[in-house]
Amino acid sequence: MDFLFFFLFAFIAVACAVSVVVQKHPIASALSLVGVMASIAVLYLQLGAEFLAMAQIIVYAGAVMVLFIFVIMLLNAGAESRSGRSYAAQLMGPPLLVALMASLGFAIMRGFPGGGTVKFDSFQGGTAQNIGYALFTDYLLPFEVTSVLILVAILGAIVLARKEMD
Amino acid sequence: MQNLWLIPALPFLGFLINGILGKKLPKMVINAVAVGSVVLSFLLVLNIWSSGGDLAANPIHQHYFTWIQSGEINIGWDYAVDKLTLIMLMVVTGIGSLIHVYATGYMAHEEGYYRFFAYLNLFMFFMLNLVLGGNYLLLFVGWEGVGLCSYLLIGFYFVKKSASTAGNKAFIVNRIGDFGFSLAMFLIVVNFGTLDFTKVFAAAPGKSTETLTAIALLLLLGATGKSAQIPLYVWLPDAMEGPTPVSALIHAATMVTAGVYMCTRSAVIFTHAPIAMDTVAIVGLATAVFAATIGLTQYDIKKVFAYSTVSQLGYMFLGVGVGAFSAGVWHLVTHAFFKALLFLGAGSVIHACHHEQDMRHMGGLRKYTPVTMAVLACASLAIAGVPGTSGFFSKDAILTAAYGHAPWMFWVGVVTAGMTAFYVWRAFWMTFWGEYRGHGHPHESPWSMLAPLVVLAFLSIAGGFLFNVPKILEGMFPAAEEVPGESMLMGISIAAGLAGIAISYYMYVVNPKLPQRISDGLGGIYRLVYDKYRIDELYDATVVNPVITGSRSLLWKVMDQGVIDGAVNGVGSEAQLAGGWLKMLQSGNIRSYATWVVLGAVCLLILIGVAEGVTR
Amino acid sequence: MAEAMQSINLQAGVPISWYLVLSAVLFSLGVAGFLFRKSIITVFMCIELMLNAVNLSFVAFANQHKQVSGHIFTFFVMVVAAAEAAVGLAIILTVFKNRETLNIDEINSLKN
Amino acid sequence: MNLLDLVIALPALGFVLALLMPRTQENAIKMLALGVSLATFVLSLGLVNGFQSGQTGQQFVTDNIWIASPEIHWHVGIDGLSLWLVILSTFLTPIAILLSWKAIHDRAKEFFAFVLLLEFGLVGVFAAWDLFLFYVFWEVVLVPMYFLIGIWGHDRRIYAAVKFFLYTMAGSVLMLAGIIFIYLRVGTFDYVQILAAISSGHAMLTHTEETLLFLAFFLAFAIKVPLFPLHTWLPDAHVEAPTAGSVMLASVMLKMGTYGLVRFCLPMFPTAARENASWIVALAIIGIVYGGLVALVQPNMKKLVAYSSVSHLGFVVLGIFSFTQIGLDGAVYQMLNHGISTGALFLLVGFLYERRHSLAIADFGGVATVAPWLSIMFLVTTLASIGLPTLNNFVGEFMVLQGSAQANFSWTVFASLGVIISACYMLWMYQRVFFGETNEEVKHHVPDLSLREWACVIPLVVMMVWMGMYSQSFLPVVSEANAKILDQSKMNVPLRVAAPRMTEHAPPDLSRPPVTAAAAGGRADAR
Repeated sequence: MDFLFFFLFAFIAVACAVSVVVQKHPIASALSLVGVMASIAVLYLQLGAEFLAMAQIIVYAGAVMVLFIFVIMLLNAGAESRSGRSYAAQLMGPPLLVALMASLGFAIMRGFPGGGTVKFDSFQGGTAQNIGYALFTDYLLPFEVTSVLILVAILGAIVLARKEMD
Repeated sequence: MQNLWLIPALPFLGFLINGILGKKLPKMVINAVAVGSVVLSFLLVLNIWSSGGDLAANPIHQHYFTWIQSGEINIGWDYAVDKLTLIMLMVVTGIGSLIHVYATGYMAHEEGYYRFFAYLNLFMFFMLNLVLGGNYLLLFVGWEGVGLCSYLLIGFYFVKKSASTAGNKAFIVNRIGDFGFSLAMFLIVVNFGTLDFTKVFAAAPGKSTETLTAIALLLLLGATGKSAQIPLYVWLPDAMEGPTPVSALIHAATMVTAGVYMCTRSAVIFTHAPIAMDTVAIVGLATAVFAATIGLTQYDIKKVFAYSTVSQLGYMFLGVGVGAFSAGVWHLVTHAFFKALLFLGAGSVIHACHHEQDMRHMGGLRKYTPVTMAVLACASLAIAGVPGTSGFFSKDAILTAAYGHAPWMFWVGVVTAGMTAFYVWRAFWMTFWGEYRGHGHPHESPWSMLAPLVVLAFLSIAGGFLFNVPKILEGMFPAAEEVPGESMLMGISIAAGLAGIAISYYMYVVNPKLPQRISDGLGGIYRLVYDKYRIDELYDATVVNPVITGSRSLLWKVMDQGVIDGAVNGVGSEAQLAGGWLKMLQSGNIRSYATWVVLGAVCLLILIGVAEGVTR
Repeated sequence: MAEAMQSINLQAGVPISWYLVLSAVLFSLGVAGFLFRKSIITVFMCIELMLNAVNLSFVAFANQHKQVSGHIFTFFVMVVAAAEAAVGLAIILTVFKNRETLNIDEINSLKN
Repeated sequence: MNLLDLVIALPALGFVLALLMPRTQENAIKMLALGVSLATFVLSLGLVNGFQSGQTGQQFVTDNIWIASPEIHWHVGIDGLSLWLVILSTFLTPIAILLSWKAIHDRAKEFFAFVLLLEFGLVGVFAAWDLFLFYVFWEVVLVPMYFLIGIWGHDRRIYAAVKFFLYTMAGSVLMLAGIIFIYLRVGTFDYVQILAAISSGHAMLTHTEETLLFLAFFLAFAIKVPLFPLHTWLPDAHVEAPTAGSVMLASVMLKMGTYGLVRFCLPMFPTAARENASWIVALAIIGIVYGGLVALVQPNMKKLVAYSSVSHLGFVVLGIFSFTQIGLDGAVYQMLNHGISTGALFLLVGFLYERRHSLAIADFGGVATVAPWLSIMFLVTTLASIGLPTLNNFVGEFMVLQGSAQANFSWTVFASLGVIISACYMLWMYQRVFFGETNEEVKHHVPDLSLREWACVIPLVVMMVWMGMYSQSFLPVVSEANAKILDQSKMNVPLRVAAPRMTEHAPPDLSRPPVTAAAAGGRADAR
């Protein structure tokens, strides 16, 4: 059952990711990305991260992606033009990608030969309660700093996107 | 007398007041401040003179604060007064007061009146520091300080290029002398561990002759700078660019005698260094003759007196060099009287002739300026060494001592005395006898100028009796050797002086065509002497120009910009070449950059993998 | 690899390394998008994809070690990603306003 | 958080505040910068007040861990050596700000912020007692100066700024390598502990290591000083820099180099310092004479003053490597003197530039007629610079030369030539600029000093007279600190004869038999 689940959503995720990369139109890429995120959210559930799964759906698939789509529509971005080029990326990109994947895979296989296994419900530490407890005890300072970060980000976004810079 | 510091402080206060506020003050106030401060100092000195009877046994020494202190070396701001200092103080403040009074008249119509008196007061401050200082460094303070004031006052008419150049020359030539002086001080500290006069002189007899000779010779280098001796005399004639009271005060009576004072002060060191003593005597004698010959030919009245000053300073050094320190100081005092008078009188003459300094455009002034003529006659008699005048006593004392040391020095001195009498009286005849050859109407000077002249004239005649310096200084220096046949020597020197006067009378009054014929007859030699032996040109050609062109073309252009910068820029261009290749990578394209990042990441991963593989 | 496959007990659950492999694949796809796409928005989305891939590995590790720290990391990454998205999109807007283009190859003022 | 921390922090705070202010509020920014720098100065006077003379070691110490691994401390403190240099920095910053009041028009906000950042770095450099912290401050100083030259400079500013940056970086990278090496060997960046380790023999530096480390540090400092063949960045940087930049560069930044020599090179590497003293002194003396001669022929006032700095700082290096108490005292005093008088020279040259928009000597002439007070102030400064007694430089030069005379009299003979040359170039320049006929340009464009300019000049002139007349206000604490440094630098070296003989012209005895024995002993113990 776990296998089925994993393969199904892993497949969806990879397929959507491929789609993100190959689609010519940004809006299609964006929608594909939503698919990736949703399937990752399911995998989170399987890994026992229920809070994160919900956050993933709400924050990523919801807020962030909506923002993307807004911008795409606002700028009326069409299919990308073919002008411009990067010799470095075109020549070295494909072999590098293969090498990257190979070395990552090698590292994973080498580093986790046996590894543990994941079963649904095998870990229940990812509830909202647990996360909340950790956030407000051990990770209180980073958490608070995060609020500053977000504030700065908001201000930065406002300043940058203002109509006239004076 | 408890407050020695007041003596220099008063002129300094005058300097501050006139210097800062002078522009807005009325002339009366400026005069009162400038003259008043110096006269007050003079009164303070008189007070010491009259009250401090036993200075020989108990010199006054006052310590105010520590100036420099490091390790075991401690240099205080100390003032000390002994007999020698007292004489110098009298000369400086006394003649200083007279010249201040004179200057109020002479400078009355000049621009920058307040500036002039501020500088003059500053000079008094430094000069008093020089003579009051209780250690070499404080003496050096005054020494450099008077050099500064001399620079400022020579360049008083700074719009004139020649004036400011003369000021620079004076300062820089003095600096060369100071180079020697400061090296001497360093040697003194290295060997004695202190600069205090009392301690140094107490310890000096125990030191090796080589050490003391080195110190003495370096001190002498300093003295040749300040007192305009060979080889550093060149600045003094040029210094006549300054206003005449300055020439009188600084470049005749006080500052230039500082070298003599310093050598006398260091008598203990010099007496233990025979070679240095001989050098002093020879330098002095050579300067005396050399300058006197130039003086024979000059037409600028101030230049004549300037070379005369150089020559007379040479006499003083001769006195010091042959061991007759008190005679040297005596001549210093009397020379201060008659040379100040000569300059001030010359100033009066120049004033009368509407700022004409060339004697060929004077003449016949005895009708217009009788008082000036009378006082100048007194001074000229004194400098010629006519019996009874002040110059006679001191010059005779020096020449007698020189005979005791080495007879040839005496004979050279006598010849110089003759020349001195000749050129001073030549100037006198050319100025006051004959017909007036200048422009405009000459007029007598105001009484503010004449009164000091009269006082000085009195001193020039009677100064030898009033200030019997050898008697005052008795016991301070080793007694001069007894010289046999003293009266005969005296007769010879008197004869030389009188002969000089007589010849000049014959050449410039009786037979005025003669000088021209003589100079024509001498031809090239005359030109050479008239051009002051072209020493300035020699220095320019051998020192000044090589240094400047060498610095410019060799050091700056070749060394600095060529070699050093070239080497650095060479490294730079190599780097640029390498940078040119690397620059290709900086395409500005984000995707290219990202590719490089991925390349780096992959390399890292592989490296880590290899490392893992190695460790396993 | 084959040995590893054989040793998997289907009842024991999915091996943790599979999640990691999935994460690696997604990450590489993100890199590929970054390298080959020209639209700045798509490139930006690929960055998000990479972040998600990394998040997945965090959560997988958290499961393996039975610790909540991995979740916290992911949480922070999300926060940062959200902030970054906001600022990044604002920058894209500004760039578009100034340059009238979304093609990153034409936005190369880093040079000169 | 003691007073010293406050003195360091205040300029940094001012820097941040200035950056936060809107750029339109130019006057408010200037007032802020001036206020902050004045407040810093007043606070730093508290350091003088609270400084206990007679205690060895540093005072006003704060020692907190700044970075945990590797362990780097916020370790600051001052002793007699750094006290006056800190004061010099805080004293000159308000003046630098005040003199730029009108001269800086564009990007005023950044300018004044950078000046405050510069002050922060300078005070930090002189106060740091942790090698790494020292290095950080050392580099912090570089940044604002680079921008001051590069943004607000004259025509060739980019060239000058890059040259300045590259020269100083080249040296400081070597120093960083040296610092890291010491860290690896001793295990700490804390200077007090390093000194203790070295003096007790635990550091186990071999002779070659010590020499190489000494050279690494020395090169960094010598470039900053700048010592003779490494000086060519200085004239360019000065000529192109804005007035405030020149003032800070000449007055304080160059002192970082000489300070480093005294603080680090002497106590940490005593043997190497003494062994290499002879050629360093030779370079210093060449610098004295060479700088003077090149200054003599400069057609540009700022360049002239810059080369005169090369000459003056040669004296400082000479004093340091004379290894005598008076020489070292004089060197430190000369650092302060040079800061005051050369700072004033650059300031006054800057005033002339603001009026006439030229630095060429030939464009001036007769300034004394139209601007008498400016000329008088310039004259006083000139005289101070050429070492007239009763003004500050004389005391320093006298002590340095005295110290070198005790070490080796022939050094003094050659170095004293510099004193003559200095009179030549300064007075010649003064004559050409201020004396003579007033030309038309000068007549119309050169007014006398304004009130603001008076406020800049007067403190400097007062200091010149004060330091020249009453050095006892400053010297005793310096002497104490130097005595300690000399003591540290004597380690492993046979004590020289206390009373030097005048006749010997040979270089000081530098043979060092005890060194190897002590080092070997230390090594044996450690194993």
